[in-house]
Amino acid sequence: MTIAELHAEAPSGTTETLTMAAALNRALSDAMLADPSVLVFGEDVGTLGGVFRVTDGLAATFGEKRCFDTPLAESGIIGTAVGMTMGGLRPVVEMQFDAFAYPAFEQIVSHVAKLANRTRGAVRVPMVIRIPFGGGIGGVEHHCDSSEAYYAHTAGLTVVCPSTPQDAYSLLRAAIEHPDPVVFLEPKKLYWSAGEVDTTHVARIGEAAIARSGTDVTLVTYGTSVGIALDAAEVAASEGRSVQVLDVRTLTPCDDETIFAAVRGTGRAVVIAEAAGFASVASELAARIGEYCFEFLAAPVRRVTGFDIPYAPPKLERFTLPDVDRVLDAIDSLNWGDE
Amino acid sequence: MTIAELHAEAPSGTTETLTMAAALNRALSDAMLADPSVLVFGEDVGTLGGVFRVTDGLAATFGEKRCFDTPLAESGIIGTAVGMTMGGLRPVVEMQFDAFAYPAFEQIVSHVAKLANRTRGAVRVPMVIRIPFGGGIGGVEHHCDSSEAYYAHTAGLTVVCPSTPQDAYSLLRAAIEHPDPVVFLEPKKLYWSAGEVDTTHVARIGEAAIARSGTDVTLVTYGTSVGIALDAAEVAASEGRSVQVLDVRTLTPCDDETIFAAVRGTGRAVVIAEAAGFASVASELAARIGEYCFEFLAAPVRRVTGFDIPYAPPKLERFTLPDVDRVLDAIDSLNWGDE
Amino acid sequence: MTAPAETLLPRDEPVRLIDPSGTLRDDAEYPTPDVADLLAAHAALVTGRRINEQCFALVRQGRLAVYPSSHGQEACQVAAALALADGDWMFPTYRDSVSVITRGVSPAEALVLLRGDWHGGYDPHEYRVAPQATPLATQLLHAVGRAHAATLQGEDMVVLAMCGDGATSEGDFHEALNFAAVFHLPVVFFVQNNEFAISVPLSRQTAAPSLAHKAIGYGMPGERVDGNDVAAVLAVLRSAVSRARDGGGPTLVEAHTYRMLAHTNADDDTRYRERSEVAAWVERDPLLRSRAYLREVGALDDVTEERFTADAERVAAALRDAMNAEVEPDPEDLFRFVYAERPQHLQRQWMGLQDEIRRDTEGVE
Amino acid sequence: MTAPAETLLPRDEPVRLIDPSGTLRDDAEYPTPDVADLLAAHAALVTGRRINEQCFALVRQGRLAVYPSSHGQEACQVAAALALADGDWMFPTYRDSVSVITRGVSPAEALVLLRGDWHGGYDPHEYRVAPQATPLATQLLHAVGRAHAATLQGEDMVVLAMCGDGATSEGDFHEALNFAAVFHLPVVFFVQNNEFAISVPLSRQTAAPSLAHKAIGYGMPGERVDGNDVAAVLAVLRSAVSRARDGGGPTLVEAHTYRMLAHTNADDDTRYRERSEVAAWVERDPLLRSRAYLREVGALDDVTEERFTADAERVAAALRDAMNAEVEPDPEDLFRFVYAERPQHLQRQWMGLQDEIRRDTEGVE
Ligand SMILES: Cc1ncc(C[n+]2csc(CCOP(=O)(O)OP(=O)(O)O)c2C)c(N)n1
Ligand SMILES: Cc1ncc(C[n+]2csc(CCOP(=O)(O)OP(=O)(O)O)c2C)c(N)n1
Ligand SMILES: [Mg+2]
Ligand SMILES: [Mg+2]
Repeated sequence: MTIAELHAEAPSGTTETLTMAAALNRALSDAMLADPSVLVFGEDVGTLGGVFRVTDGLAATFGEKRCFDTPLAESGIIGTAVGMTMGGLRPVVEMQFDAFAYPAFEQIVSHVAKLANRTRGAVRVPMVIRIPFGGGIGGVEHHCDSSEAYYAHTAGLTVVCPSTPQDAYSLLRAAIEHPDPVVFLEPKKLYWSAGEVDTTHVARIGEAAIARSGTDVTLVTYGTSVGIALDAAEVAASEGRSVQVLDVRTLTPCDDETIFAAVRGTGRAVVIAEAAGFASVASELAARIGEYCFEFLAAPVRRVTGFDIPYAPPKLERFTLPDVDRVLDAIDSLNWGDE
Repeated sequence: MTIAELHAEAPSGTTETLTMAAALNRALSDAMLADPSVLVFGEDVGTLGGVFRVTDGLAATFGEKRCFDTPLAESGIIGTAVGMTMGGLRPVVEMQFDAFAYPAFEQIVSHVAKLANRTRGAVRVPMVIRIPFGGGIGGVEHHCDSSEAYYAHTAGLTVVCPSTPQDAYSLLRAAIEHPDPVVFLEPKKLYWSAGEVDTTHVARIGEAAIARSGTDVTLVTYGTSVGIALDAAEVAASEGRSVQVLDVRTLTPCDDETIFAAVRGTGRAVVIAEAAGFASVASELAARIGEYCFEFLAAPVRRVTGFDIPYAPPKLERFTLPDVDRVLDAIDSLNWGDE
Repeated sequence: MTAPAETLLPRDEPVRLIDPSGTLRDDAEYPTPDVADLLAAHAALVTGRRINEQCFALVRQGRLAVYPSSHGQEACQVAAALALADGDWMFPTYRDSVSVITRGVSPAEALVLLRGDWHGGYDPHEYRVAPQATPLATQLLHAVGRAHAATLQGEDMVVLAMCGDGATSEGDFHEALNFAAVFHLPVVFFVQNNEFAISVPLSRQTAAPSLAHKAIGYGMPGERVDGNDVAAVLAVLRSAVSRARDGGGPTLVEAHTYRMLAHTNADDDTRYRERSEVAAWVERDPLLRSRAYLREVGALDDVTEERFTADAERVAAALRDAMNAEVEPDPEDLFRFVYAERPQHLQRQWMGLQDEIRRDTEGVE
Repeated sequence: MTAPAETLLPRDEPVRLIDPSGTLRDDAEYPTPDVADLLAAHAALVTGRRINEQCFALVRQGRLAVYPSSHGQEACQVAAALALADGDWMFPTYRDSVSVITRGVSPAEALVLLRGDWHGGYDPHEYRVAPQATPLATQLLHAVGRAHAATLQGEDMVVLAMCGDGATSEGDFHEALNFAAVFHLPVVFFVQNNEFAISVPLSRQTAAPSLAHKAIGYGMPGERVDGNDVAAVLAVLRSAVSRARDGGGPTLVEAHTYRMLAHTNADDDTRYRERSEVAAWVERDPLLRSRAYLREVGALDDVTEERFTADAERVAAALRDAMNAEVEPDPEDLFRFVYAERPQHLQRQWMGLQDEIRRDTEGVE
């Protein structure tokens, strides 16, 4: 049953409070129920249920053939997943942490992203690469990279990043049904954040969302930073500034229409992301907005991003993560004139 | 002998006409002469002298211990080079083609880039990773990727790209003497381009160059696209437009001062690069210019980049590569008003 | 932790059934393929050689962008295709065009990549032949994944995963063999050890007694075979394929052969190897050996030879025609297959390009 | 292609010198280390165990961010350090803190990473100990490169490259062993097979007769050793180290041991293994065995034992003090070491941060 069918059948509006990790787990399990070609594998995703428990119970429910552990080799996981798609399966694989996906980079960039194009569409690669990513959890080195730029730059990949349990559920379902490979970035810090989830809700990949309306300035962001943007908007509101928050959700292909319409409406933009800023998704968003909304801009597009340094050790990470103050500073700098 | 010392001693101004490949070869050989800790290894760089002959003659001249072939394994090449730097050596390694560096991504991103930072500077990694990159040579898949964004986004790496034989020589010498790891991108298409080379000329990493002066618009670019920018500038001049061409040369850390001064001077900018545009170095340059030169800009910063597609097959590559017409179109679009 | 170690080790000498003079040497473990099979194999060898020669010529004429020839390796090329059943899969490399064609892909489709029209020219699902892989060893993992899918879904299928000696040094080689062994998958890994990786000799790839000695480290059997003896290669591959089909898991087969030409037309092998070394392999030519044997047992007469040659000529002629035909690739293809559905930004880029093309053709500035 | 294959294979059973009851069993190939050495090793075991216990406690108290304990693997930890000469290098993993400390790094420096103050706390050159590696198997290549540099420069040096059983599945493991063998480098690869990679058992990492059987595929000798027998581990490592030092090239040593605790404090091993399985290993504890032997030969009396315990207590106390000390890391460090010279843009970012910090501390909005 596709989610569209589910949607048609199920009584909508029945929601439940779930953490993001639980929502993802539910999405996996619903997808596996709906489609026998979906399978889950990776490191520790079987009996253990994943180091973040996102695959908890899947092996027990669906058996060893549908959810299993592999030898410890990321290139092997991604490379064999590619071969499985050639056999009609839809693998959903987990890279244990962001930085541990790098050994699979060759497979992701040269095969996952390009195989459909190479074969003129004869071989599609409907797989999902789940990557717990980003910091803010006190993790030691290699456990907190924001690696989205590497994937977003790679043509052929679709890169998705939810910021709410609802989106986590709906976007993961959509990613699994997607005909193309999806890099699904899960903000680790949000795994334990809870929210209402309607499992009949259908999300479309490629659609940004207005997380808060506002008229003076648009905060363009995704993942963990959405919450920061919303908090900043709240503070700004108390100071009389109406701040719009746009959750990009699909980093690439990105929803230019929604983004440009939003920024043209407010005339000011701040792009917020946790990753190092240089040659990043934030750069792209800023450059695109700068190019396509130029005549509407009352101020330069500002970026609030991670510093251009290797991710900080636990004791120092609070200095690097974008926070409300930094966002407010950026907003303040946007040529407000004498108001 | 360092190049600074060479410079002090040698009669300067003695130039020679060399292709870029020959200039790189000379730089390697001069560096190996000057510093016994410099060594060269990779795939086919020994007896064969490299598939582009950049290492031609080094094994014969310096012996098997200074220039040799390794087993065919890119992660192995980069990873062992890291270990060699811990033993006081300065490896200059070759990745045979751009896309064949991806298997080494983990080593480059998690170790080459981060080891110095990890050890509070106790272990520096003075290695050079030479990567023949980019297209325009009729190469089949995987032989024409413009992969600079992956490296430029990675804090800790220094990414350099020459556009002339002189810069190829001087920047490679500087890269080899550099205390930090340098990803040295060699535009394959320019290997056979010839130019004057003064081997006493010292270049500094981190300095952009004004390749042509002009007052109406700045073309910000690097590598193969510099030539296209210069050609476009020539055509534009004949149409009465004074076009400045800025060769970034060091992609990261980038020379903000020179770039911003140039664009502030002309008030208009076009960023040109062959790589796919999304979340690329061109995005960064455009975003930076947009942010720091906003008040000076008479028009949006335009980008002329590769399409967001896997690199084209030989028979179609002419459609994807930035060319003079595309640059002129971009210039024409820059709100020239009624002049 | 079950198989007795010894049974996983290859023999000290490569399996050989027909010696260079064409004489048969029976082998207790590997039955010689019957004459009809060897006759069919010989026909394929003749065609394979002709394809190699034709492609070499086409590169000189500028009709192919590049050609990595399997000249001298045709016994491996042909046996790889003939060892498989229709429902099996083959995962070849850039050098395995003759295998791909022997498996049934038309030369015109097979050579699209090397001609430069597109990154691949045939539908992998139609022929059960993966795209010819360029990034070394990466396709071995795809092969293992395909076999895993087959096992999970109960498909009767064996997967042949091909690579060169150089590729065995890559990490993906290791991960592929390990996954295959751990999941006990129906994969035959077929390494054509032609002694060179571009200019780098085998001694720089390994210090092991043989490449087949790597098998035991994964818990699968390894075997060595004389790669210029089509009967032996066929026998050893068939044995491995049938073990895989019967649930016996993966095997690593190393064929000892030699790359007679430079790596590709772009390479100059006089820079790194002696002519005498190459010359020594001429007499070990796989076609000579197969022919001598079939002649000796009376299975090959002049008429049949002429027919094989004529068949090969026809293939070559069709190949020539296909490569000489002017194909004008469509620039919109650049945007058609990147995603299943074309996203906004690619459509915008295509419209821009279309505009440029229109202006160019109209001569408008 | 020289070494006779058989000599490269490990034994069928791991080398063991002292059996679980503390009885010595002489081995023709591996001489038992003398009693003085084993006494020193036992002291290190006692301290090592104490460090593991102390760190476990410190995690609970929130003083360490995470601790991957080598509890139960101390024989391997200690022998790894004791097998090396001062001029040698060690390349450890995140689990090898006890090795690092046994080698001479102070606990306070060694634990900076796991405390979360910085990514590493000691100067690798000072101790000839590489940073403890997190990305699996990647450090093996660094180790090989360091050994290659030593060979090229004529340094008298052996490099010990450490990893776990899970890490042997990574491509970098393969590339490292292969480079070491091809260049005949003085490296000893030391795999602590503790039967688990987080939750994944050894059977999911390999189908080989043993991990040491991988050695022959690279052309190096492989050996298996009882990882809970400090005498055996020391003897086998010493033999490999001295072969490496004498120009005999690399060796792969697999120690059979067991991870007694969860992967780290963040892990819950009741989800994937039976308590009875863990319990069965208690009696194979490396400390019990070493103690029984030394007691039996009369080398260890109550007084010495008390001294060892007291020494261990002192190390633990120093460790506690260091971890309890309030260190306020300096945010400017974030920008200090990324490049040798701080670039403009990092200086700009630091100035921005400084400004924020100033405003925060001044309470100014
Ligand atoms: C990952 C990767 N690295 C480097 C290359 C460049 N390259 C192409 S073929 C080749 C040699 C391969 O040798 P081998 O595996 O023995 O196959 P053969 O060409 O002899 O058939 C190299 C280095 C590549 N294609 N892929
Ligand atoms: C490249 C990489 N992938 C995944 C991880 C996550 N991870 C950390 S430890 C571990 C298990 C390692 O097992 P093993 O090599 O047996 O060592 P042990 O922890 O048992 O000492 C995993 C999967 C990692 N650190 N690096
Ligand atoms: Mg070869
Ligand atoms: Mg383990």
